[in-house]
Amino acid sequence: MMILTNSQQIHIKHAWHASTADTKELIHVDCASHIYPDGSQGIHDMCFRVFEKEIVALCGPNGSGKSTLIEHLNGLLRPSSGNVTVMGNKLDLSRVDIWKDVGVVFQRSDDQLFAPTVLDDVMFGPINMGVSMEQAKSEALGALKAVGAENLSDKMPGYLSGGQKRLVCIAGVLAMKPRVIAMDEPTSDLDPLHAEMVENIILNLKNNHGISIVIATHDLDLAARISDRVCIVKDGSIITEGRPSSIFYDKNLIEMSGLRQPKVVQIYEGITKNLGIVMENYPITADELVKTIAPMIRQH
Amino acid sequence: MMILTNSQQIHIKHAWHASTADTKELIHVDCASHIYPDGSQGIHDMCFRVFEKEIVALCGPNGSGKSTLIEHLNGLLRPSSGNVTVMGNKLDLSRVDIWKDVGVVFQRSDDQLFAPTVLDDVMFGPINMGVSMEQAKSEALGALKAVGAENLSDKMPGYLSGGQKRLVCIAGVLAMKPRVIAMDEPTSDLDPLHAEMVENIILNLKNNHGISIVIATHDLDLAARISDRVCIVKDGSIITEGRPSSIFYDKNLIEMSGLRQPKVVQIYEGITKNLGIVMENYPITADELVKTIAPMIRQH
Amino acid sequence: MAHIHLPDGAFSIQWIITWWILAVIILGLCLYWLKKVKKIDNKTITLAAMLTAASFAIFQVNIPLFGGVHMTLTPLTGILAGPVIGSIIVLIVNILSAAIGHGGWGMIGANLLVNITEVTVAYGIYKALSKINLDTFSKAGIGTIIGLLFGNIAMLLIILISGIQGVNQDIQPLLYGLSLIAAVNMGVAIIESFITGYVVSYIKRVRPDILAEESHAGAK
Amino acid sequence: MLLLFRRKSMGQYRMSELSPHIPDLDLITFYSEKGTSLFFRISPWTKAIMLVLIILFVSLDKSLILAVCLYMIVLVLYGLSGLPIKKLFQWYMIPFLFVLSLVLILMWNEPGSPIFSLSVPYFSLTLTDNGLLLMLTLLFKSFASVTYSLFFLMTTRYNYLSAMIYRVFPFPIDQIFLMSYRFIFITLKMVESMIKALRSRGGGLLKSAHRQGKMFAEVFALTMIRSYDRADRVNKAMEARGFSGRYVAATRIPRIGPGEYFSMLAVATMMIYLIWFVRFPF
Ligand SMILES: Nc1ncnc2c1ncn2[C@@H]1O[C@H](COP(=O)(O)OP(=O)(O)OP(=O)(O)O)[C@@H](O)[C@H]1O
Ligand SMILES: Nc1ncnc2c1ncn2[C@@H]1O[C@H](COP(=O)(O)OP(=O)(O)OP(=O)(O)O)[C@@H](O)[C@H]1O
Ligand SMILES: [Mg+2]
Ligand SMILES: [Mg+2]
Repeated sequence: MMILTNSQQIHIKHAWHASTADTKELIHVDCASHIYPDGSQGIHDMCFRVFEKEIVALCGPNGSGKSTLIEHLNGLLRPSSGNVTVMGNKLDLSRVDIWKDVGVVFQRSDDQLFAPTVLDDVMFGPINMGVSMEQAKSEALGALKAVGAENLSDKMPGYLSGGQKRLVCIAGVLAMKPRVIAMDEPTSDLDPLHAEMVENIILNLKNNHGISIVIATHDLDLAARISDRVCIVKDGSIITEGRPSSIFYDKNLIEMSGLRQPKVVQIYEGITKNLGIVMENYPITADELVKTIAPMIRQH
Repeated sequence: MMILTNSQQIHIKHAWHASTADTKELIHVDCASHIYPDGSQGIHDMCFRVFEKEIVALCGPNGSGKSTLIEHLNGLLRPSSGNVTVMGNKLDLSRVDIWKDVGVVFQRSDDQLFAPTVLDDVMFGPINMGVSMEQAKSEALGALKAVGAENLSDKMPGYLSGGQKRLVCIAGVLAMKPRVIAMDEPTSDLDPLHAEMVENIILNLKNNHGISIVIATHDLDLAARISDRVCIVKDGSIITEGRPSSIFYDKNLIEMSGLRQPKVVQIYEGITKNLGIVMENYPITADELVKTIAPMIRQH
Repeated sequence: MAHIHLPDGAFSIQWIITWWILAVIILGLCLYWLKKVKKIDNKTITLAAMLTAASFAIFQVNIPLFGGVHMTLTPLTGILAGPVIGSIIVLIVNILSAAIGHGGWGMIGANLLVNITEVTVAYGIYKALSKINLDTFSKAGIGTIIGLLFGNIAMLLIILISGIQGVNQDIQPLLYGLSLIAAVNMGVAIIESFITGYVVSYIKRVRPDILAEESHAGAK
Repeated sequence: MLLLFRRKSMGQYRMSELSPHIPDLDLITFYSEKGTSLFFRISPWTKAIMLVLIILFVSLDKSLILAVCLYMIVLVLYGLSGLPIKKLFQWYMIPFLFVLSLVLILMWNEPGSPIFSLSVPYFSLTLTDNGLLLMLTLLFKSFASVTYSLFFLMTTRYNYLSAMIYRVFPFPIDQIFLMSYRFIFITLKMVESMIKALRSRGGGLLKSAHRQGKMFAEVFALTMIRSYDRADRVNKAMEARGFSGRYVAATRIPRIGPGEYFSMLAVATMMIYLIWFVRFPF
């Protein structure tokens, strides 16, 4: 089977949903739409859920509504219609402390760092939560340590490199000990080394701290490597979701959404097509591809 | 041979230089250093040349000096020591019209678009060159057409998508008909579709307009796909240069520079290592990889 | 900050024209100075434009103190850009504000006189205090509060001289009313001077080059 | 600036915007770029001259009736152009407070027949018919001018506005004005995202005045510093394309048509007649 047909796609999606029905739902965006003041539509009939201890990737082209969705997750934007439920509580105007449960790392690090020193900036969240100065400081230092940036604490945020800024932003959110962290394009603008660092931090947050992570990205290779679930966003709604291995092999779907398949998938499809053979595995990371191809060469 | 040793690397680099000695040199940066007012070092003993009709990629980690070098190419920054020669003329304070020969597309499109409408913005360069209003307009429209953005001409730059903004920036530079265009991170922030569009425009500029292109990027996959020559920038100087196929297979060099090999190379190296076989080809694009691997499977 | 919060129609036509003419004369002097004394360069223009945009944007921020405060930080503009460029900046900010209904078009002349007073006094005091050994926070804070005080006085004078169209009461109750407004304004001025002091000392700490460059670029 | 005594309930606290009562430049530009009705096609110069006429009228007029009529006409113009009425009423908030902040104090003790009286020891306040009239007249005049002003902005394309600025103002004011107009959009976005980032970590709620003040001061300082850096980069980008001092706005502004001249003349005559030759009861 070269390409999953659409009906198969839907089948996979449903199968996936069933399997996670028993895990706890942390965020539920239910048919939310958001119209910006100038009339442009940010999201439209968006349904999206975040479960416990998972990494979800939102993938979609420029302007598809990824950032708009992320800002709904912690109440920065309110839906024009539809509902957002966080930790079982419906998000309405009386509920203003969702920021304690859901942290957001924005697309531009610069916009997020405003305090005179890194430590001040990271302490900002804990202080707003009402803890004492000492405790805020120790929590901030702990968060900086978790991202490997404890040596930066006295620096001025403006003078850090792009990668370091991103780390400090993550620490600032981490210090508030949220249940969910949403990151908007966490690796754009970063060189491969820094990107890898951020990638490892994300995996570590999930595995060792039990935090659920939502990332918005148009780097499908990144999504393929780290996410448990991929949602394809187009024109303000999620048009399909599922495991990376099933989503990314649906070439029609991906290209119709204005994206391109991850490199690994392109290569694997290229090879099987070239040889006229049937795909058996669906590798999505470089490692998996190597493990799939090498035996094929040996076998023959 | 798994990995090229350093001495072999240098050998390749020299060989390459000899082969291009007969093509015309457009820009020559000769041992230039630049110290920013706050004392931080942008580039240091940087030697760099641009020849006729080629695509050169500057690859290096965050803060390595790529943008600083690019701003030297058209005289926006002057070296603290060393020389820059453009079109055979040494760049000194009396010479102020290099901008006609060398266009720069900046890292942030927003910094470059300041006029009220797209057309005004693209006309800005030609008007400064002293042509009449009508001619400026027709040149601007021509440039917009070349990047496939002629339908945007009446729009306000602030309301364009990220990808559209980038296209308009390129048109703005193109309208001045420069000999060399330098682009700083041309595809960061763009979705795969827009990135592909920009990539095709770059190739088209070289092939159909004979323009030399310098791109600064940390996306080594991009560099591998489109460049004729790759320069690895580290700590303000170019530590090595050569054809993509030779540079990107030098794993030590790439990792030492704070980068990661392109996906294709990682996969190919992974496969050969896994099988314990010797590399014969050095594929650097997905296509080349497929063409290298497929016969191996068939052959066996 | 001490804008004359009067809509179109509050002053009679003679006074609108009078204040406009005065403001235009002062602006003319600024332009003359820019042309003859300090040749204006691209960088200054871009910078002035950016400061204009920044003041306008800052005005849009609602600070949730005492129910909500908006600031134009006019004295800060003066301290950063100097009185000449500062005057041009407040002109543009006033026009933009009038365009979206914050203050009448006719009031721009009078408002300009008030704002130019603020810009100039704040800058002058800030510079004067540089001679004595004082920290940046206090210099900017004191400059701001005095600048705003003079601005307020200018505002009271202008209103007293022009009179409000249709108001027929004696000067005394009018004075009471205006003093009340001035008192409220000065209350906000105290907040503003703390904020300005903090902003300037922050800039001094993080980017001293901005202050250094501005002070000689804008010196009159 | 002015104290805005807004209700502190979160219900009013619209998080998506900086403040719902301040006209949103994006929205204004959206209408001015997309509109197609008749008023979008009138020469921008005509609309500008009409603005001057209206300001003159409002300054000369002493009658409430005339002020209300003018306001009604302008409101109808605004509505006919398909501009958002609900928004307009939200935007009246600040002009309304401007009028109130002064007139609320001045309208008392006006000579005239008392309507309502309040007396506390050492102090007595009397609202007279003239006092009330004073407030209403000012309010309607103010709304008329604000509404027309927004109508002008929202029916005139951005490139015409910029070409007009270029014609009207002397160098270097025109250059600073034109550039700042473009920068405002960028700066607003930047400030908005900073405020968003603050809120996402629990800032922006009422805490101690000191902390609150400090936090906003930090945001303002950063706005200034970023603006400075951005100015540097924009300037570089302009120089890279040969900028040598003057930016030229290329758009041609539509001329004033004969019909438009005639209408303006008619309006002016009408105004003179109404102001100087007709007596209104109030
Ligand atoms: N502040 C805003 N005002 C008006 N429209 C907006 C605003 N922000 C976003 N939009 C519009 O909403 C839509 C979704 O934008 P959004 O930023 O959520 O997309 P995105 O998927 O994050 O894109 P990107 O990959 O470029 O970051 C777009 O059409 C955009 O133009
Ligand atoms: N305006 C400036 N003032 C002071 N230092 C600067 C300035 N611009 C760059 N630098 C410094 O110069 C060095 C080179 O920076 P540059 O921007 O050229 O790197 P880059 O390779 O373009 O990085 P990136 O990939 O993040 O864009 C860095 O150490 C940086 O901190
Ligand atoms: Mg986004
Ligand atoms: Mg750079």
